[in-house]
Amino acid sequence: MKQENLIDAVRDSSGVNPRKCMKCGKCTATCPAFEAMEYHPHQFVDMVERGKIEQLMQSKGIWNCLSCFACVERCPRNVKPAQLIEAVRLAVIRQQGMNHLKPEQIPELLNPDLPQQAITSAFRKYRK
Amino acid sequence: MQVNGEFKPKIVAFCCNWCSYAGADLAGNNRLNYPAEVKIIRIPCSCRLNPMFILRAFQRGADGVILCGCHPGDCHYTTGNYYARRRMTLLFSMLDYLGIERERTRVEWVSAAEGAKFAATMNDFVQTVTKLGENRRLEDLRCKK
Amino acid sequence: MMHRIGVFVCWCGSNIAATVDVKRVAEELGKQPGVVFATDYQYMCSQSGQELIQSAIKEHALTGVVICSCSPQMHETTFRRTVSKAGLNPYMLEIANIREQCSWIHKDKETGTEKAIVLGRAAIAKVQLNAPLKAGETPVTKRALVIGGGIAGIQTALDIAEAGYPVDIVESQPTIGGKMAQLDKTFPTLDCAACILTPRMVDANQQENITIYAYSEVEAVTGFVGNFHAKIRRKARYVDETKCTGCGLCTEKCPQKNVPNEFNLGMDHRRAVYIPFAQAVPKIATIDANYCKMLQEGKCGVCSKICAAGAIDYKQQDTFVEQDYGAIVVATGFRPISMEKFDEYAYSQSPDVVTSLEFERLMNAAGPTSGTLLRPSDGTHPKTLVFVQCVGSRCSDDGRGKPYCSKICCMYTAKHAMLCREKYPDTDVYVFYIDVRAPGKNFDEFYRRAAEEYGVHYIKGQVGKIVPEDGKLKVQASDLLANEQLHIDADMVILAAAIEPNPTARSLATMLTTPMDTNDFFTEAHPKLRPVESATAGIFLSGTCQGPKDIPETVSQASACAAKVMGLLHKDRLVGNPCIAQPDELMCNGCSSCEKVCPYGAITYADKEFRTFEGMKVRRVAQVNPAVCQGCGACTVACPSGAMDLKGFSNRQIMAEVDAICK
Amino acid sequence: MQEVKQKAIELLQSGKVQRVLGWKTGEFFYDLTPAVFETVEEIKKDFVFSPFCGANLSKYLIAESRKEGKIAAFLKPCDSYSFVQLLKEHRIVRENVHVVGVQCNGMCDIEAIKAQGVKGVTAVRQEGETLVCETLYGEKSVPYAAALSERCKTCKSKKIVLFDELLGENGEDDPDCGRFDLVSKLEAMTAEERFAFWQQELSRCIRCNACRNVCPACSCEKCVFDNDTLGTANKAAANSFEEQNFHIIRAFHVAGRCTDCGECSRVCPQHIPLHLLNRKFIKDTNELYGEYQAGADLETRPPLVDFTQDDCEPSVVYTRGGNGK
Repeated sequence: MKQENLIDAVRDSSGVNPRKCMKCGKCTATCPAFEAMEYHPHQFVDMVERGKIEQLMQSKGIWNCLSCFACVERCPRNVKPAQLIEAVRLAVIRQQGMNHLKPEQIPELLNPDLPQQAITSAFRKYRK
Repeated sequence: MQVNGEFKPKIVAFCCNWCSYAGADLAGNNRLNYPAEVKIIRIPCSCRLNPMFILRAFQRGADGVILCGCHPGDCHYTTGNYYARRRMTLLFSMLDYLGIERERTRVEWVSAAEGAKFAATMNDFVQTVTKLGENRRLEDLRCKK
Repeated sequence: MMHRIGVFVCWCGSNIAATVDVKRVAEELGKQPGVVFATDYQYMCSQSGQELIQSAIKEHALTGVVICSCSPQMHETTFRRTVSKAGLNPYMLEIANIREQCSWIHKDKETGTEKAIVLGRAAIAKVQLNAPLKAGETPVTKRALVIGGGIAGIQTALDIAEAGYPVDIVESQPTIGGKMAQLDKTFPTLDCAACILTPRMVDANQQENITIYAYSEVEAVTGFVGNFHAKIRRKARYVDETKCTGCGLCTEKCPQKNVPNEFNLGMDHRRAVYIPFAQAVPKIATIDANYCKMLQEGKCGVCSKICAAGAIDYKQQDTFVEQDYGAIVVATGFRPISMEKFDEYAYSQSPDVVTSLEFERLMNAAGPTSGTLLRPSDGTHPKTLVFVQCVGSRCSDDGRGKPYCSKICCMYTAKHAMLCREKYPDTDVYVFYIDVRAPGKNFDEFYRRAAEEYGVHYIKGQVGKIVPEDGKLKVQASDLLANEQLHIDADMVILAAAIEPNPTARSLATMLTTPMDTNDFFTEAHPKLRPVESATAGIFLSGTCQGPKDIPETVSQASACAAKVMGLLHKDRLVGNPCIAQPDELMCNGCSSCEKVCPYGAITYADKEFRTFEGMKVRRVAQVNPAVCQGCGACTVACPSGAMDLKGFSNRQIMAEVDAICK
Repeated sequence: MQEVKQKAIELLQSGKVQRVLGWKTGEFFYDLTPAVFETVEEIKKDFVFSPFCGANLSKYLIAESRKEGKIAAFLKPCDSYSFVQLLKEHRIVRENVHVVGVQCNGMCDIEAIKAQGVKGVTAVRQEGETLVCETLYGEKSVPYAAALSERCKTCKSKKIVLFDELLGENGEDDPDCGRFDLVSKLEAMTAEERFAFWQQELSRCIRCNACRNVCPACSCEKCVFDNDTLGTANKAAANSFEEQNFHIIRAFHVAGRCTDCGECSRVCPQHIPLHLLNRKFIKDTNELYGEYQAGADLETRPPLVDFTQDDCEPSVVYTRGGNGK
């Protein structure tokens, strides 16, 4: 995906306007996964604003966000950093493209022991 | 009006006394050009503009009418332009509904400091109306005589 | 009647004459119906130009004058005076703007001349319909009402009173002084708040032009600029003000000891009968009816027994004062917002998390700890203090905080941190900030001193959360510049709570028909040019009721406000703008549309009797108060029947201009 | 139907009111006109309540409520909206009016019945879903729905907003009545098509002023179009913009006050769909400034004497909707 499309995709799917951020750092201060993330929530917001999405997508730290939503809860500007992180994760998954499940593959993979959720997320990976 | 075979529209510009009329003066102070087809009528506030005045202008042969007032929030009388905004929105929508060219009417907010904006707005408006040509749908034929 | 109109075309040197053929304009306009005289002259605004106009008025018996010249914004007043001196009504003049809106924007002389003729024609068409106008006059009551007795109200009242006008201060609390009385020191000079405030309070009390109605509220206001009428409720103190000497004996003997002391923000207790603080003005005891055993249960009466002056009166009732005023000053002030919604800062969980105003009291010699900084939870000396700025300020619209910057927090936090380090050098003081905003005189120097000389640790980053644990406050924050997370075990945390307008301001605004913004701050008449007047004539704004302010700014605004009030009270009569709305009662439906759009509350209704085909009938008709109407014309368009018209810009006049231009 | 007449008699007899405002037959049985009754005899003789009682009675109360004594008025749902709107504008003396709410099944239009091929009608009665017509050629039936007047086919509300007593049951408003469908259709046309449409319609106007005279909102003490001093008086129709000017201004003056009772179109002798102008304003204000129904209550501020700081700009007109350029 092209760079601009990527920025739009992240902004659209997260519904977040990173420009609302006043860089107070409360999200980072509040983050329980601080040590495990190379880019901290406030930096994350800043990087989305500057369009450094690819750099974020390569970051390992995005997978360490616990989605505890403490940053969303406490942000004074209603920016919702956790939703941005989720949007970047989604962008990574979608980019992997080829590893999506195809609908016709599903029946053979179905296994009574498979948790319901796994099937749902397998579908979620499938992109139109 | 046809001048030497060229169409020159008649434009009436209603300007509020506090912002836009002063903005027009500033355009003059800075010697910014805009067509002479624009004639300004001073009103105390954009909220003084009665839709009847606009229709009257069209009836009498105006080709375009523009209202300029203080920016919303800056009204000298605090709330006048908010009412003007609603009135003009509804009136323009009605004119459009009747099939009258919607580009013949316009509202612009011009502050006393925006001489350049005033001139640019007038240039643009005159150009738009010139393209539309003579107002035939709204004029009252009797007034032509 | 056809007017006899004179047209005067100005060259303005070459300013007009270069692109407008002034001779031709005068000649063409001279042919217009009603025009009996037309001429041109080099400078109409000059002495000789004005004399030319005046002599023409007399010679040709002119009843209307059109001057084609520069913008009316330049010389309308000048020329009104000119024609007026020649015996013409000043409103029988119209100006055609052929300089700013003609000669200066067109290069081609033919074009300029043609346009100037059209503009002149429009002015002639308008002046044909002009009528002599006379501004209405109303007398001014030379007395001001100041609502709110904080530093803003006191300063405004003192300035007005010293200029010789009587002023009444209405204060809802038992004493004047407001929030400043609760402060310890003031930035950036670190002088003690009480030392500078209390003399002003005493001055206000002793100034013979000032009447203080403490423990009182404004109940109703009617009228308009120069002629307000207010009803003031004087709440029952159960103490006779004329007898109480303020000895304070009752406040020591009252057996009801467990009343939360609001002056110390509930951090200690007072009695049911109390004087808020030692320097209270007026120094009169007040019985708190919610806690007094005598008033609640009918038994006790201790205070009454020991009061040598016999001032206690359990049967006292609220009384009312009614008074006329020429001007009203709003000085209702602010309060810190509630911290209850900020759970992450543990304000409700730990007494050691305090707001800055509470911290002021904890540092104050007259406060609950007599000025020794002690942890509220266990009375120990705190070693590590964390200040959190911007709590509830600059928040987006999530209902927890306020969208604006509270303006004073950066500086008082620097002050607190500095005082703390000075008094207790063994403390570690951290200030967590987003930006430090210090744009006042000596402000940045002050803040830098806190960091450089007093070793206050300034850390960029908002605190994330605070957890009380084992007698400590675990502060989790991040240092955004160092890009590291911090965990501090603090003994006390001080929250710089956002400030909001006094909650009574909204109902007051409604009472005064004065506009407010969405945050309930009063809106000034113009953000730059009229900062201390409200949009409602005769209502003035002093202090933080208009927006967050520190003390120096509040005091300067208070004095500015006083100057505006004095300017108003100095006049014996108010001359209004004659270009105001006027209803035609015969056409008025009484439908209230005009009243709804009037920003000044200038329109009222009266039932009047009219002769009809079916005999006399009573109808509701609109009335415009000429002293209040500012002439915007909103009502004229709201009126469906066209009964409401605007003098000087009447429907017919504007339509005549339209016709002349479109001809 | 008898119930209404009975109530009128009862109110007069009990002395509760001195006059009754209702309907009486005009030249034809379907040609009912508003009338004030002062005696029981008059009521017995002339009072009618039938599927042709379309006339909105509220406007007459402006004058009637100012007279001595109390008057009873029978108000249908439509009329009740107009009544409340007039109360809101302080035009009616409330104490002098006893409002009897009467439910309405929709009013019929003789032209609609004729269009069903039924001629020579002398009387009608409703029987459930059918309208039984007595004609010169014997009884004929048409579906009631087919006999309805145009405005009643898209009835906005069966709710009687205000009443002192109620005959029958009160109803609800119907937000899905589809009354704006035609407006939307016009909006979707090109400007040229719209102009042609309105030119066709409005050029038929003969400036008889019937629309103005029947309109409860057009009840000014003096109309701007009758006002010589204002310079707006202009009655003679020419082949020009004059009719449009009149109708635009009229619609603008009632914007935010028009309850959409549809009387203007009902009385127009030239069958100009005038209500489409008013509905355009209602549709616009609903879409741009939030739902507003004039006459639904006494408190809400009408959209034209109200504002919010972030109202849309007038330029919204240039970009809005799918209407072709």
